[in-house]
Amino acid sequence: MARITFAQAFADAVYLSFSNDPNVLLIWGSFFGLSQYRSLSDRFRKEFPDRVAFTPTSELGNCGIAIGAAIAGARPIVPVGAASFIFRAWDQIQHEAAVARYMSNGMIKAPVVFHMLHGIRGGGGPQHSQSPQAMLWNCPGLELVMPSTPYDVKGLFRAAIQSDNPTAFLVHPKLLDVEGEVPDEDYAIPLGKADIKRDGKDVSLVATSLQVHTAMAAAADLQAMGVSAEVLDLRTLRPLDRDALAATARKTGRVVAIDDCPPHCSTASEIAAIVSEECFRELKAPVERVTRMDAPIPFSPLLEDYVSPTVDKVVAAAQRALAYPKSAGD
Amino acid sequence: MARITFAQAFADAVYLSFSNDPNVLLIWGSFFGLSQYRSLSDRFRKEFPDRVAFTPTSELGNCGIAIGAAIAGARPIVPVGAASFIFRAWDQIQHEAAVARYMSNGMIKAPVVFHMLHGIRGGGGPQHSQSPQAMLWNCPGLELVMPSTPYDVKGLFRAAIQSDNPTAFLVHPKLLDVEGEVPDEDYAIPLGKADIKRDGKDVSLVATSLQVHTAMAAAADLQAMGVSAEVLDLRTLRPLDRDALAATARKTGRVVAIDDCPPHCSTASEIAAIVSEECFRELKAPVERVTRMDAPIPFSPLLEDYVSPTVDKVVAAAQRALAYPKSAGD
Amino acid sequence: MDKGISRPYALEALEGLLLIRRFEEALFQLWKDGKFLGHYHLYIGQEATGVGAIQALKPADMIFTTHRNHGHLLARGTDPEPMMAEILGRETGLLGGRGGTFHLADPAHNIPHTSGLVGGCIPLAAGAAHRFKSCGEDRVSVVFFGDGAMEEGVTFEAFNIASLWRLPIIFVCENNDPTAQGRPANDRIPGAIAATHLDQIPKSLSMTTQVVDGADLAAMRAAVMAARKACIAGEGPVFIEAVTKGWPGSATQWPDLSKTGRTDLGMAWGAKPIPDSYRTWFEDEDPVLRFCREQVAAGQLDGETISAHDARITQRIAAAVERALAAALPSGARALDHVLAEVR
Amino acid sequence: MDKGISRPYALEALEGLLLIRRFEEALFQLWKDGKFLGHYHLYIGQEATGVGAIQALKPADMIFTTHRNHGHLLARGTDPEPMMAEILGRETGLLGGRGGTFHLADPAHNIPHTSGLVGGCIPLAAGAAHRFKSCGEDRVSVVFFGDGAMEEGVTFEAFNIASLWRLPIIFVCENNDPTAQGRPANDRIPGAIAATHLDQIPKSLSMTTQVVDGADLAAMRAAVMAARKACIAGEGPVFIEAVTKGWPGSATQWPDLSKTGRTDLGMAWGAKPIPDSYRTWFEDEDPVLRFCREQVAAGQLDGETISAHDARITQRIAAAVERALAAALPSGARALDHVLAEVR
Ligand SMILES: Cc1ncc(C[n+]2csc(CCOP(=O)(O)OP(=O)(O)O)c2C)c(N)n1
Ligand SMILES: Cc1ncc(C[n+]2csc(CCOP(=O)(O)OP(=O)(O)O)c2C)c(N)n1
Ligand SMILES: [Mg+2]
Ligand SMILES: [Mg+2]
Repeated sequence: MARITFAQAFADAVYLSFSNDPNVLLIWGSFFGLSQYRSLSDRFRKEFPDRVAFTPTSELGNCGIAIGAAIAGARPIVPVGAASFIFRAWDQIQHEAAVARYMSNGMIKAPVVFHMLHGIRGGGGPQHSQSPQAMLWNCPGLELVMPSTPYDVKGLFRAAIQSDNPTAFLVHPKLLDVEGEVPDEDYAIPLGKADIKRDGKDVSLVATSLQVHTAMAAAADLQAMGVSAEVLDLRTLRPLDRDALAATARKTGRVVAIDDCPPHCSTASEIAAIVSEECFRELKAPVERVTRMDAPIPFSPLLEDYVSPTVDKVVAAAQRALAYPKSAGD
Repeated sequence: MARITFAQAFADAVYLSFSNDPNVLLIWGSFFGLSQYRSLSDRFRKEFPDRVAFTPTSELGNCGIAIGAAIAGARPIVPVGAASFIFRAWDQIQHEAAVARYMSNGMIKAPVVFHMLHGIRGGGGPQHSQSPQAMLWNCPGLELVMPSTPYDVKGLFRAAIQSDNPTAFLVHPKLLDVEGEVPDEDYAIPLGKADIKRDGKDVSLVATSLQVHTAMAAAADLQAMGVSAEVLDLRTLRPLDRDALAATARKTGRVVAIDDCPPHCSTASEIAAIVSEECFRELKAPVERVTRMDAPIPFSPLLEDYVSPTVDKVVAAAQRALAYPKSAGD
Repeated sequence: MDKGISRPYALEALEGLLLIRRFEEALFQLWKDGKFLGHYHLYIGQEATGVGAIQALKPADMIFTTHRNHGHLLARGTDPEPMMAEILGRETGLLGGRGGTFHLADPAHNIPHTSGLVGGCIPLAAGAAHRFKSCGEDRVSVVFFGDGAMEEGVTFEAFNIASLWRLPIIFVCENNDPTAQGRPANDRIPGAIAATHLDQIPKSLSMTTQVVDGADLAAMRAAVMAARKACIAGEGPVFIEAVTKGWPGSATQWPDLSKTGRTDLGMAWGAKPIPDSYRTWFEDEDPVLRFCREQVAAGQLDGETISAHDARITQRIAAAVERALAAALPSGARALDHVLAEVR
Repeated sequence: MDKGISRPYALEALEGLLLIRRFEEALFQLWKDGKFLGHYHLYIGQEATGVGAIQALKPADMIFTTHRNHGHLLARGTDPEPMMAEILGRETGLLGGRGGTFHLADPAHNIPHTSGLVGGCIPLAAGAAHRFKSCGEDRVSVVFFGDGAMEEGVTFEAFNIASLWRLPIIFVCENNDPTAQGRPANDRIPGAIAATHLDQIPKSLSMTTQVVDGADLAAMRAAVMAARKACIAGEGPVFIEAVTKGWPGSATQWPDLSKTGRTDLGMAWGAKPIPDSYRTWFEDEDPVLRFCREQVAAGQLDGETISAHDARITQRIAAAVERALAAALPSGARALDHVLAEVR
């Protein structure tokens, strides 16, 4: 067990995957964006040169190559860089990777890990700040993993690379230097198991990826106001831990769903819909959604902040849920 | 006023748009798929040959060309054929068309109409049955229009082509031969005005496009069971008529949202989330979602039917909503 | 390059050609009879391309194809019955009825996945080649696609990567519309390509290319054999443009068999007169008649042998149709199988 | 093709070159001082391409550019102050702070929209050309993009359409990495292209092409002038590859001005000795020094004139920086403006 960064834990997981399985291939891109952690990938580049291929800037072709290699028996990883770029490869992911197993009646599989850096990153502007998780959750056949901690990224990546399904593995660049305790040994966290990152009883904050940290900060603020907030990290959206989601909603009766996707048809909308279905009677207030606003992401910081989910907005949403009157007359 | 098909009303609207505005251009594709209505487009092809350009099979380039022409002052229509093909052009629509106005601080505009044939069409299989409306609603900056009747398609197309925003104009191929009364003269239906297609008091069925007809058939079945169902056709998703949605939910207290997108982060999820927010107190049952199941669309008819939203599923959902016990003890 | 073809291979080729022709003719009839719905694409007129190319491959080689795939599977040895059943949406179909005509595939014969999107399989095939190369396996990947796929950016991207990485892949572009190049798109729907010769595009990416008469089975076979050798030798990808004249029944939208009718092979050896309508088709272009004519002329096969094969194959197809029609549709409840693999 | 350039044009060109160089140097300093965050791209080393090309255009022509856009706007006459303000995210920025360095645009000067995605503007520019052509206007569309954009399928698609439709568009590919072609991608990150010469690709699509020394301002100007003429005459698109040696400060990730330092123009006319480090850059490659050196050698401009211009421009940029820094950040509440136009 050592205290390491998210980036280091991620790199360790990729390295372990290369070491443990000769079928793992890397269709080169960028794991760590332009961050200081870029050099972490030198290790697997140097140790497994025959399994690392450098690609042109051609996202659709690169993802297609990975899917084809997977169909032929490999387990490729494609780090596409900013999640925005995945829109160039949308067709191959939706129409080939996600349907390959189904369409073949279970005869073939396409176990690619599509890794991308999603979300509002600070100055990314309208074209480098995309969060495609809502759109990807709307695509049957695709696993969707959104780790929030060093421990989780290692275990979830190990599960994703071993899974026989294509997986979108989304990392927020602001997570890369988050530190945490990570076991030295190999382990996998089963996909579809949510994690209570903080226990609470008054209100449930439900999130993934970076927004788990927004939720944790909001929970600390709420604590100072005498409110006990539970933070549920869903960790993976497909498969979804519906039981854990329903359990926290039942426990507190008040749910705030946080996401940095645009609001309509966001993951927060889906969480709201599921919670309302599962716990209609137990809910004491409508599910609050804290998402990116329905606007492109502007470059300038105050503008960016205004449209982003923030700690203050989560605190305010929790307060609204807590203040929701028991009956119309209250 | 004449009784004509949806396809004819659509063709009339396109023809009127060409006649009334010299800036209207057609970046050729297919309005009517392979249906018998293909020849309806001969009229504008022949009368406005200088404004009709035939494209290669290159969706990303074609949509980009249309967006660029729009930025330079045109009002192009791009019929991309099956909505599935739009995934090839995803990047240009999301990253260029939808953000152009915003990023320029309101100085430029990109008024393209992207027309596509969406949905489960009968034998379309995994790659020709896509319904991208949920993903498109998750894209800020894009209008989203989903007509259900001959009257609506004419008026909504006329509004879409005159709007200064980029618009996704989704038509279900099964609507093409639906008949209805359509005024001969020119008219526009403002975007963002829902339409009550059937008055009712016990339960609200909320839908767009072809699913409005599923809802109408379900309402007829429910009528026979003594249930009065209201059918709300949202007609456009962005802008959304939130008032009309809240009003029907308040009126009946029971809502079934119908969509042929996959379930997670679907338009039905968004409707459920909004209704729960707006009418938490007034809801007598959780919002029921009837969507395509979380699977690719299989080719064979019984398989296809199984995963599709159907009249029977809508009736069953309405019945569940109606049977929902008043309190936990009921 | 020896274009000759010995008797066993000629018989094998004949089998493939006739299987395809009779399969497609039967399929057209099923469609006319309303036995299945939706859009479909016949391989009539291109049989020699698929049969010749696939004869040059080894069983371990992997094949990817398009919406116009029937001929490739039959040439590879896939049983026509589950193919027909798949097109009819039956439980006994190759894919249990999930794919239909657009997506016929046969993993057991190394045809793992067929995309119905123009150009969709081209990067997939390059990916398979990448896998073979990185494992050091002596296998090639082959992808068949239409001239229309040259218009899609994904094709260009896959060409570029294949050439950069020197992948063992053979790109077979089946140009069934050879008059379309270099013409403004306005002359035709859908689209066109600005190259005056399709092979200029892969050439610009430093790829080895060859233009072959796609109706000449022996030439196709020889070209793919040579390409395969080059791939295995590590010389990188080869692009083959297989040019065929469009079959008169290739209507813009729906195939129309009524124009040329069920093929009477007797036209190949004078047992049946050639009609005036579509004379050039029957005399020069139809690749099945051409193969039979050449074999008879060379004295390697005779009309009797060919007719006997034809009768057997026609009978086999008829039986396949009958059994496929008799099979059940898959029941709805199976629809959720195989969306995701079980988590291990 | 006359490569000469008269004194008024030479002075105008000098203005553009120095504006760009001093702007980019100032910008680097701002970044070093932590005045703005994020990734950015300098145009140092490519100034002669942008200035020469844009000098050949008319005001009504439309320009599209990329992530490396600063030089194109300055060459077009955009005021440096709102450019700097935009990069600093200020309210007074060209786009009110919505775009930042990736997206600098200036609709008033017919640079309507800048994509930061590789190849993103190429079909947009073709679309504008299509609009001009269908209106019968005598305008051309010009799009600047990097050699990396040749790897994207969208570029190929736009080339094909532009060629098929004979659109009045000039594709200016700024190849600042001329050693990358024809090499396996494994030699470098990111990627590469399998063509041994970039212009093979547009050539394969029947496009007129020309390779120009991008550091030779007069050559660029002449090439674009000729291309513009061809476009207006309806001869269809022209592809120009402008080749420049990479500026030593073009690090893979972040520009590094410390290598070549603030440019001392005296090196162009011997007033300042050329240092040993990066000698070839200063002696042969730096397009600003080269232009000054050639003008002085030809006797058209002298060191004094150039220095006077430089002092004025340096001062202008300093003032722009100062005012941009003093401007306010746009307040959050403006963030929802202009998402959608009001419905009419
Ligand atoms: C991405 C995509 N765009 C459009 C289509 C519609 N489509 C189906 S077949 C076809 C023509 C293909 O022509 P070609 O590649 O020459 O094949 P052929 O049918 O001639 O064998 C088109 C455009 C599609 N299937 N996929
Ligand atoms: C679609 C897309 N993929 C990847 C990137 C990341 N990216 C930014 S600049 C760049 C390299 C571009 O090289 P080139 O076009 O030669 O331009 P240069 O920076 O050399 O001027 C890349 C890959 C991007 N912006 N867009
Ligand atoms: Mg073709
Ligand atoms: Mg470059």
